[in-house]
Amino acid sequence: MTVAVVRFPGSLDHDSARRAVERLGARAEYAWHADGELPAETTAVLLPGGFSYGDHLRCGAIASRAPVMAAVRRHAEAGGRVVGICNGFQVLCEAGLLPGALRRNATLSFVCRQMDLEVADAETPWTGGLPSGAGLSIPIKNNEGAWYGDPAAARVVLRYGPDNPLGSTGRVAGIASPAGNVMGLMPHPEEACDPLLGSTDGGLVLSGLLGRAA
Amino acid sequence: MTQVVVTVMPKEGVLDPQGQAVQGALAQLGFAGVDGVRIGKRIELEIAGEDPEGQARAMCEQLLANALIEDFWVEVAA
Amino acid sequence: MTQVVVTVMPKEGVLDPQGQAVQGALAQLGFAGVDGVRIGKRIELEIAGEDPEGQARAMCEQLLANALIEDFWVEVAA
Amino acid sequence: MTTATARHRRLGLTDDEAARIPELLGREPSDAELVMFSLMWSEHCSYKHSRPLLRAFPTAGPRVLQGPGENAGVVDVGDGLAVALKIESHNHPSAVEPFEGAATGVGGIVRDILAMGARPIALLDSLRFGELASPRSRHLFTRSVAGIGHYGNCIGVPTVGGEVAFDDRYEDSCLVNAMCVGVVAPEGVLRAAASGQGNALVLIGNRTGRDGIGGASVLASAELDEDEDKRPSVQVSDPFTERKLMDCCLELAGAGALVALQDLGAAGLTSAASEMAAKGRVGLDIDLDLVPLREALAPAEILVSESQERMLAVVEPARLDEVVAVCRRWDLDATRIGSVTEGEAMVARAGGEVVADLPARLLADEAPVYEVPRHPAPAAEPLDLAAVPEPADLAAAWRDLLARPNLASKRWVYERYDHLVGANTIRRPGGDAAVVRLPGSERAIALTTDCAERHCELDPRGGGRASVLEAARNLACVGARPVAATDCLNFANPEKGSTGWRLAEAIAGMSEALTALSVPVVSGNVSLYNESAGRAIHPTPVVGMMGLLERADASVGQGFIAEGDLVVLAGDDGVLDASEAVGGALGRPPDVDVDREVATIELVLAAAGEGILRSAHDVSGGGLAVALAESAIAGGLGAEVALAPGRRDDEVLFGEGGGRVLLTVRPEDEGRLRALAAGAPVRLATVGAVGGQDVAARVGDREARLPLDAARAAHEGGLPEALA
Ligand SMILES: Nc1ncnc2c1ncn2[C@@H]1O[C@H](COP(=O)(O)OP(=O)(O)O)[C@@H](O)[C@H]1O
Ligand SMILES: [Mg+2]
Repeated sequence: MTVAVVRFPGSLDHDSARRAVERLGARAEYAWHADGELPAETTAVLLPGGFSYGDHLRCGAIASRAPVMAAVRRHAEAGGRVVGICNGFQVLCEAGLLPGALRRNATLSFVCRQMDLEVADAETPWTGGLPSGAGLSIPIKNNEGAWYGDPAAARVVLRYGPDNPLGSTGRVAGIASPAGNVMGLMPHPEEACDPLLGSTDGGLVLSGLLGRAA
Repeated sequence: MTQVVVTVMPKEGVLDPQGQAVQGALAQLGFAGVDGVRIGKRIELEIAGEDPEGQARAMCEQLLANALIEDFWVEVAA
Repeated sequence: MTQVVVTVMPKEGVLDPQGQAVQGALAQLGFAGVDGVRIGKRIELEIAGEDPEGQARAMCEQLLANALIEDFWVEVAA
Repeated sequence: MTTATARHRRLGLTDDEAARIPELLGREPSDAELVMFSLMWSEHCSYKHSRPLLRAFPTAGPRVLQGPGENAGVVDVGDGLAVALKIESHNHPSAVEPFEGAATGVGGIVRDILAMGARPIALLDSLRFGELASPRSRHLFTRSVAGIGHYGNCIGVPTVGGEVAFDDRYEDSCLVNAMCVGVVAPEGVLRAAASGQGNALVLIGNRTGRDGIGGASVLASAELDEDEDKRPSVQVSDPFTERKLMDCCLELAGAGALVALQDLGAAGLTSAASEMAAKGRVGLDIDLDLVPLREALAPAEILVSESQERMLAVVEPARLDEVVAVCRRWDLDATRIGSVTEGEAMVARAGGEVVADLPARLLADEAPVYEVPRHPAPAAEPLDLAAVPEPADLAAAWRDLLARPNLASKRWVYERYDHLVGANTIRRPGGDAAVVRLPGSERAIALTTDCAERHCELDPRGGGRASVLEAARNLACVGARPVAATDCLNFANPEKGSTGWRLAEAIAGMSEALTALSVPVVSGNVSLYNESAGRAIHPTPVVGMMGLLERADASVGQGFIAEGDLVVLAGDDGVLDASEAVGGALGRPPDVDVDREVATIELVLAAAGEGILRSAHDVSGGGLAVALAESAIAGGLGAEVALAPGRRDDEVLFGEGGGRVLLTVRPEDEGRLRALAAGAPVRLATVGAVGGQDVAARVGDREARLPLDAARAAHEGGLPEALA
C-alpha cells in the first residue's frame, strides 16, 4: 500500500496527512504538482488541505489544472481510491472528479471547530464500516467550505449535525463519486488520528485509502 | 498587446452570501434603499497575438470562471 | 430603483498577489502572451431615491472600497 | 534654514543627528545615505531610547543558544531540538489599515523565525483596542483579527493562543503584537552574520515595489497624528509567497546551502544588508540594478522599500546554481544582487554610479543613544471601597462579568484562526496556555502571552512583575515549566511625562520576576510613541513565555473532570484595585510578592509532575468567581464552593491578583497536595467540590448561584453580542 500525497504550492496538511497514513500502516510518498505521473508504486491518492496557489481566483481552481491532476484523473477513472480533504475536496470538484462546488461559508468567516458528523451512506469505503447515522467527531478549518450542488446527484457520505455553520447544501460534509472510489470532505481526518489530539475518528475515513480498488 | 476585461459574476439564482452581507452592512450604515447587491470579479489582462477575445473566452472556460456557479463575459478595448 | 455598477481595483503600484497567481496559472495552461493581470471586484446594486451615483460614491468611501489600496469608479445604467 | 536641514527633518532626523553624520563619515552624506541613516537611526530600527534600559533583563541561562540581538532567540529544549521564539509589534500599520497591517505583522515575525533556520510551528497574538462601543474600535478589532487569520491560516502555521483586551486608552492607538515559535536542530541554527569574501548576496522572494517606503521611521517612530502625508504606501500581504518562501528557505537550510540568512523588515534592504555586514564584520557590494522591481524606483527607494515576503541570503559561489534551482522549483525569484567584500564598507551602485559607500556599522551600531527622562508619576492611592458600590445581586454581577468582552470567551477570535494545522496542537486556545507537541519528539511546549496593563498604569514595577508571573502561572497550569520569555514593550512617547520612568520601572519589575523564575529573556521588541491626540496607552509590556513538558501526554487542562473532586485554592487574597469588576485602572494593587507567587507556581508544577492535578486554572480577570465558572464551563460540570468571609463579598468573589490558582484533585490526593506545599510560603484552602449543574459560591451566609447553561451563555455570548 503506497498512498501518493500530492503537494501543490501552498499545500499545508501534506505532512500531517503523511503521518496519519503511516499510522494506518501504509507507506506515503509525496507527488509533485508539476509531474505528469504519480509515484510508480501508488495504490491510492490523497489531496491534502491547504491554500494551494493562495486560494486565488477560486479555491482549488488553479491546482485542479496542474499537470499531476491528469495522472490523478487516470488513477480515479481506473477505479483507484482518491480522497480530497478540504482544499483537496475543492480541487476534486474544480477538476470535475466530484460534483458541485465549494463556496464561501455562510458565516463569511474562516471556521476552525471540532464538528459532529454523521454517516449518511454506509456503503462506501470511507466510513470504516460504521452504520448509517453513526457519529464521528472531526475538526473543520476552512473559509470556503460550503458545498453547493444537487444532493440527489451526489453520493453524500458524511453530513454535519444540526450545527452547520458553513451552510452547505443538505448539511453535506463529504461526498463520493457514484462508484465510491473518489471521496471529498471538508473535515480534516488527518487532524483526528491521534488520541493525544482528542479524536481518532479520522482513521476510519483514511482507512478507505487502504482497501482494494473498487 | 490588447487590453481585455473579463467579468465573472455569480449565476442568477445562485445566492450570493457576500452580496447579502454587504447589503446588510450598507443598510446598517444608513443606506436604506439598496437592493439586489451582487459581487463578482473584474479581471483585467493584456493579451498578445491573434483573436484576444477568443483567447480570453478560452481562458474563462479553462480557468477563470466556474460554469456551475458563475457567468462571464469578455470586453476588448477598442 | 436604479441599476448601479461599482468597480473596485487595486491601486496602481500596490501589490496584486491574486493577479500574479492567475497570470502564472494562465502561462502554465499555455496562454503564452498574457501580461498585466489585475483582479478587482464588480459590485452590482439597485439604489432607490435621489442621486444614485452620489449615494454609490458615499458607499465606496464608507465601505465598498479601501482608499489606501484600491481605486473605484461608479457607473449608472442609462 | 537650508533646504538640506529641512530635508533631514522631513526624514525624521534631529539636527544633532544630522550633524553627527558628516562627523562619522568625514564628509557630507549622499542623498541615499541620508535616507538610509534616517531609517536606521529611527527608534524602530535603533532602539535609541530603550537600549540602555533593556540591559536590565536577565538573558543568560543553561538552555540559551541565542539571546537577544539576532532575529529571534533560541533555547535548547532537549531531545536534539531547539526552539526559536520572538514577539513583535505592528501597531501603527494596523491602526492605518488593520487587515493588511495585522497580516503583514504576522508575516514579519514568521520571517524572523525563518531567518534562524527554524520551522515555524506556532503563532500567538496579543491585541489591545478601544471599547467595543466605539465603531472605530470594532472595525480595527474585527479587521485585525481577519488579517491575522488570513495570513496565519494561509501559511499553515497554527495560531494557538494570545489575548485581547478592550480599554478606552487604546481607542486612538491599538496594539497588534504577534509572536512566532519555530523548531530547529541546535546545530542547524542559522545566523545573520555575513562572511566569506566573494560569497554571493542573494535576494529571494517578492519583487520590490514602493511598499511602506519610510515606514520604519515614519510609522513606528512618530505619533500618528503628525503629518498625515508622511504615511507610506500600505504594504499588501502575500501569504502564498510567504509559504513558498518558508518551504524554500527550510529546504535550503536543511541542505546546508546557506552561509547566512536574514529577513527584510523595517528599512528593507538597507537594514538587512547593513546588519549582515556589521554582524560579520565584512563589507558588501550591492548592484541595485539587479534587484527585481515591480515598478520603476529610485536607488534610495530600492534601498529602503519595505516590500514584504523577501529574504536575503549569503551563498558560496559553488552553491549558487543549486540555490537558484531550488527557488525556481518553488516558483520564487532568486537574484544575486551583490557580493561579500573585504573591509567594512557597504557599497550600493546604480547605473554605474556609487550611490552609497559607508561603513555598515555606522548604520547598524552607531545610532545615537538617548537616556529617557525618568520623572516618577505620583503614586496611586489604594481603592476606597466605600466609594465603590457593592452589587446587590452577586449572581447577576457574576453573569455580567462573564459576558464582559474583556472576560468573555475569545472563541469568536480563535475560531477564525486555524489553531490545528500541523496536527500538533494538544491543548487548543481557550485554556490558560496552548500545548504544542514538538514534532518527532515525546516532548511538548506550552505557550502564552500576558500583560497586566492596568496594574502597570497604577504601579509599573508591580505590573511588570504581575505580567511575568501571570504568564508563568498560565504555563504551570498546563503542567509546563517556564523556560524562556520574549517581550514586546508597548509604551507611549518616552520623551514626554513619566513614560520613560514607567518603561524603566516595568522592566525592573519584569526582571525581578524573571530572575526569581530563572527564565531568561531571549528576544523582544519595543514599540514607543503609542499615543495621539494626547491620549496615551497604558504601559503594556506584553510577555510571551514558553514552557516545557517532558511528556506531551502529561499536560493538564482547566476544565473540571469528575464529580466529587475537591476544589482547592492556592495563593493569596485578591483585591478590586485595577480589577475588571471596577472596570479600569483604579486604585493601587498591593505589592506583588514575587517569592510567594513563585512558590505557588512551583507547587502547581510539583503537583502536575506527580500526576495528581485533575485540573488547574489561573485566577485572573474577574477573580475567583470567573475562574470557577470557566473551569465549570470547560468541563461541563458544576461546583459548590464556600469562601471565608471577613472582607466585602464582591472583593472575595471578583477581586484579582494574589497569584492564585484554582486546582482540583481527587479527595484521596488532597493530603499529598498539602504535603507538597508543606514548608512553602503558599496558602492552600480546600473550598468545595466539583458536582451538579450549577456553579455556586457562598461567602459567609450569602450565596451566588448560576446554572451552568446561564454561565456558558453569558461567557460564550459576550463577545458576539458586543459586536452585533
Ligand atoms: N487574540 C487571541 N488569539 C488566540 N487565542 C486567544 C486570543 N485571546 C484569547 N485567546 C485564548 O483564550 C484564552 C483565555 O483568554 P484570557 O482569559 O484573556 O487568558 P488569560 O486571562 O489566561 O490571560 C487564552 O489563553 C487563549 O488561549
Ligand atoms: Mg490565564
